[in-house]
Amino acid sequence: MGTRLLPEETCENAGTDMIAATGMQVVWLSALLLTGLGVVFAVVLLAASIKLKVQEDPKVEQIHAVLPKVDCGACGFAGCSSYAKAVAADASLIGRCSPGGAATAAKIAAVLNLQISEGGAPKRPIIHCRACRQDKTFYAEYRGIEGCTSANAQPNVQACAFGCLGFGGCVRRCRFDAIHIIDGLAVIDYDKCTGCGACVAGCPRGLIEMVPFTHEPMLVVACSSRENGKTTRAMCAVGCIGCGLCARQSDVFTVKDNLARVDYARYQPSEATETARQKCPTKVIVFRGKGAPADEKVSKAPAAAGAAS
Amino acid sequence: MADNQTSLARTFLAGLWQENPVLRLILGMCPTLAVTTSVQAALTMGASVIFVLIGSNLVVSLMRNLLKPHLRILMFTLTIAAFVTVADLFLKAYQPAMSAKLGPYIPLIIVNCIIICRAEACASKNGLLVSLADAVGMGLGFTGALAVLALVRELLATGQIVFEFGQKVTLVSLPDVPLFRMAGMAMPVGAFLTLGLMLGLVKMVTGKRS
Amino acid sequence: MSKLRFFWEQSWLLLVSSLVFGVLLAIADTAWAPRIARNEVEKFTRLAGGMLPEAKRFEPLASKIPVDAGKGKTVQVEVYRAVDDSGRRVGWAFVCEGSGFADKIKLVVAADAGFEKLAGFGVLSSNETPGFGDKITIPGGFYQKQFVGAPAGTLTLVKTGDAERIDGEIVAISGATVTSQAVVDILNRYVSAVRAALQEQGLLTKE
Amino acid sequence: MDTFETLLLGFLGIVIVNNLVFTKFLGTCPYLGVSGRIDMAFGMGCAVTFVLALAGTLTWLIDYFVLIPYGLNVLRYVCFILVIAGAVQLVEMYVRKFFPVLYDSFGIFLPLITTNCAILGMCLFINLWGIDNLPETVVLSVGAGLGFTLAICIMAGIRENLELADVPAALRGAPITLITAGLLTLAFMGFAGMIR
Repeated sequence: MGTRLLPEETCENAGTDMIAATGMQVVWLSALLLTGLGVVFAVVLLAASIKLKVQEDPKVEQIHAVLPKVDCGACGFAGCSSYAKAVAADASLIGRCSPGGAATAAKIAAVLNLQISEGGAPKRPIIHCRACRQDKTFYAEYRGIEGCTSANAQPNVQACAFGCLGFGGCVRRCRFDAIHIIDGLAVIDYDKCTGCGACVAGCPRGLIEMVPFTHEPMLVVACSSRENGKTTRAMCAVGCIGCGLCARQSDVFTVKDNLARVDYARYQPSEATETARQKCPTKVIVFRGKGAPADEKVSKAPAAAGAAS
Repeated sequence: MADNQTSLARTFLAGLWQENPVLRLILGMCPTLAVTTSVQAALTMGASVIFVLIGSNLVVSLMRNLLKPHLRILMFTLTIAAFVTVADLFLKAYQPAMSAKLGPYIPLIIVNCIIICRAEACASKNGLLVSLADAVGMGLGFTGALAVLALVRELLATGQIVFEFGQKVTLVSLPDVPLFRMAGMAMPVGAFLTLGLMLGLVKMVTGKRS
Repeated sequence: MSKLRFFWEQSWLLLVSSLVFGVLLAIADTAWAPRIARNEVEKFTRLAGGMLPEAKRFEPLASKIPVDAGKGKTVQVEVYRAVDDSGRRVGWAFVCEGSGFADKIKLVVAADAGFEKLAGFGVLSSNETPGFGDKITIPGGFYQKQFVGAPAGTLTLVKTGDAERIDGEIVAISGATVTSQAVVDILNRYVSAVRAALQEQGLLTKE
Repeated sequence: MDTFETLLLGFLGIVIVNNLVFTKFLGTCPYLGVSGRIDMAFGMGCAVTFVLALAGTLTWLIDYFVLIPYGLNVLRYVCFILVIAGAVQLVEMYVRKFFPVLYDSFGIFLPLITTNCAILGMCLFINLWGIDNLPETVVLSVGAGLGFTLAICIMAGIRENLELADVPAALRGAPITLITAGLLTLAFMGFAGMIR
C-alpha cells in the first residue's frame, strides 16, 4: 500500500556485494567450524566408547538391539536401555513399546523365550481347567460384577471352587489377543501367544501356569480340583477325581490331594503317558499347544445326582 | 518390511492411521500443542516436517550400512538439523510472516520425536522406497492431525479461519457468540484440553484396549 | 599410524557429512541472505511508511544511539531519518524492544520532523495473551490511535479517560493493563533518550 | 547490586512464571511418558536440570564467542544439537562407568534427553532473549530445569492418584494426562506477568 520507499537497486547492490565479500568467507568458516566440532566429538566419543565400555548382561543387550532405541518414554520407562533391563527381568512388560509396535514385541519375545529357560524350550501358559459352561454345575445364577476377581470373592458362584469362572480376567491382561473365553472357559491361542506371562497374574484362582514346551503339543492335567472323587464328580463332568490310574502308568504323573500333576522337568512323551491319557476315566489329561487335538467329549451325566440346575 | 509393492502401500497407510504419529504413537507433542493456534501455521509446520522427514529418511537410509554404533545418534541429529536449517532459511526468505509466527518451533523440529523415531525405527533398517513411503505417510498423518486440531482451536478461539498471503483471506466466519470467542483456546490451556479430548475420541473410535 | 587409521575408519562418516553439511548450509545462507535482509527492511518500512505517509525514503543515521534498556544493559538503537522526494526531513523512526506481559515486544516508533509529536507505533513482534494483550497489534486500533500525535515526552497510563483526546495520557486496554503499561514503559525509555541524543547531535534543527 | 536482583528475578521468572512446560510447551513428550511415578519423575527432573545447565552454558559459550562474532548464525541449530547430543552421550557413558549407583537413580534418563525438546528449546530461548552474560545463562538454565522438575513431579503425584480413579476407558493413559496438564496450566497462569 505505501509507495516503494526503499528503491530496490540501491539497497540491492549495496546489500549483495557486502554479503558477497563475506560470502566465501562464511562458507569457508562454517565448513571449518562444523568439521572442527565433528572431529572433536568423533575423537572424544570414540575414546569414550572404548575406555568407558561397561559389560552389560548379554540378554539385556540383545533386547536393546531389537528396540527402536528412540528413548521416547512411551513405555513409561526412561529410555530403551532401562526398558530393556525391565523387560528382561519381567517378561509381562513385552507389549509396552508403542513406536516399535507388534514387530518389536515379537522380537523381544523371541529373545526372551530363548533366555528364560536358559536356551531350553520357550515357556507357554497352560490352563488347569477344561470345564465349559455345560460341564459345570451351578448352585445359583451369578448376576454380580462381570469380573473374575469379583466373582471369585463370592462363595458358590459355581459348584467347583477351583475351576475357571469364565469372566475374562486373563483376557483383559493379554496384549496379544491370544486368550479368549469360549463357552465359559479360557482357551489359549498358541499361534498368537508370545509367552509373556501377563495372563498368569490375571487369574485370581491361579489356574494359569507357565510351562517349558519341550514338545509340541504337551500333555496337561486340565483340572485343579482338590476335592475327593465323589464331590468332584458331582460338581463337574470333566474334573480329576484323583484315582491315580495315570500315576500307576507312568511316573511323569504324581497325585497329591486328589489331584494329578505332570512333572514337567522329567516330562517325556512315551507309550506309558499315552495309555495313562486313554485310561483316565474323565479324560482330564489333554494335549495343549500348537496342533493339539481337540479334547474328547464326555457324556454330561455326572455319576452322583448333584442338585444341578 | 520386504521391499515389495504391498509393503510400500502398507507403510504409507500405516503412517496415516494405524501408526499415526500424533494420534496413535503419541509422539511429537511439543509442536502439536504449540503451533495449532492457526490452521495456516499448522499447515506450514506440517509442510516443513514433511520436507525434513523425507530429506532425513532418504539420507539416513542411504547411509544406513555405514553407521557406527557410537556415532549413531550424532549422525541422525546432524542430518536432521541440517535439513531443518534449510527449511528455516526457506521460510524466513519466502514466508517471513509465518516464520515470525512459528518462531522457535521450527528449529524444534530437530528434537521432534517423530523424525528421529522414523529415522531410527524405519529408515535405518529399510531401503529407499520404503523409507520414502514411510516419511510421506508419517508426514501427512502428522499434518492431518495438526490441521484438525488447529481447525478446532482457531474456530473456537477467534470464530474464523484466516489465511494470510499478503492480504487476509477469511475462509470461515462464525457469529460473534461467546461459544466462538473462547480466548482460552488460543492459550496453552486450550491446547492441552483439546488434544487430550481428541486422543480420547480416537481411542474410543478405534476401541483400543490399553 | 594405526591409531589414526582406526580413528578414520570409525568416524569418517561424521567428518565428511559435517563438512558437506557445513558447506551446503553456508551456500544456502549466502544465497538467501539478501532476500531475508530485504524482508526485514520491507517490514520496517511498511510499518514506518504507514505512520509517516509523506516519507519516501528512510536513511539510517551515521552512528547508532546507545540507550539504557534497564537491568544494566545498554542497547544500540538504529535511528532512521524519514525523507521525502526533495530530501526534506519529514520524520524519524526507530526499532525498540522491551519485555511485555508474556514475552518480548518489538516496536517500530515514528515521530514528526522536529521529534515533538509521535506519529504512532507499530508492533514488529509480540506474543501477548491472545484476546487481550494482542489488541495492541491492531494497526489503527483503539490503543494505537492514541499514540498518533501524542507528545514525545513522558506518557502516563490511565485506567479510564477519553481515548479520543490526544495528550500525554494513554487509556489502557481493559483486561490487558500489564501489556499496555509495558508499551508505555518501552516508549518512555526510548523516546526521551533518542530525542536527547538527536538534540545533542544538533539534528533536530529546523530545515 | 542489581545484577543479583536480576538473577533472582530471572530465576523465579523461569521456574514459576514462564515455566517451560506450561507456557512454552517444551518437554511435553517425556512429560507425558515418564511422569508415571514420582521417583521416576524426580530422577528425570534431576537429569534434565543437570543436562540443561551443562548444555545451556556450552551452547551459550559457542554462540557468544564463535557464532555471533563470525556471523555464522546459520550453523546455530546444527552446532547446538551436536553439542547437546555429544555432551549427553559423554555424560551418560561417564556416569555409567564411574557412578553405577548414581546411574541407576537418574543416569538412565540421560539418553532420553537428547530427543527432549526442553533442552534445545531452552538453548534457543537463551539466544532469542539475547542474554549476554554467563551468570544469567547458568541461572536461567538451572531454573528452567527446576521448573521442569517441579512440573513433572506435580504431574507424577496427580497421575499416581489417577490410577485409583475411575477414568473412562477411552480417556485412560495419555488423554487424561493431557487434560490434567491443561488444568495445571490454568493454575500456573495465575503467575503470568508477575515477573517480567
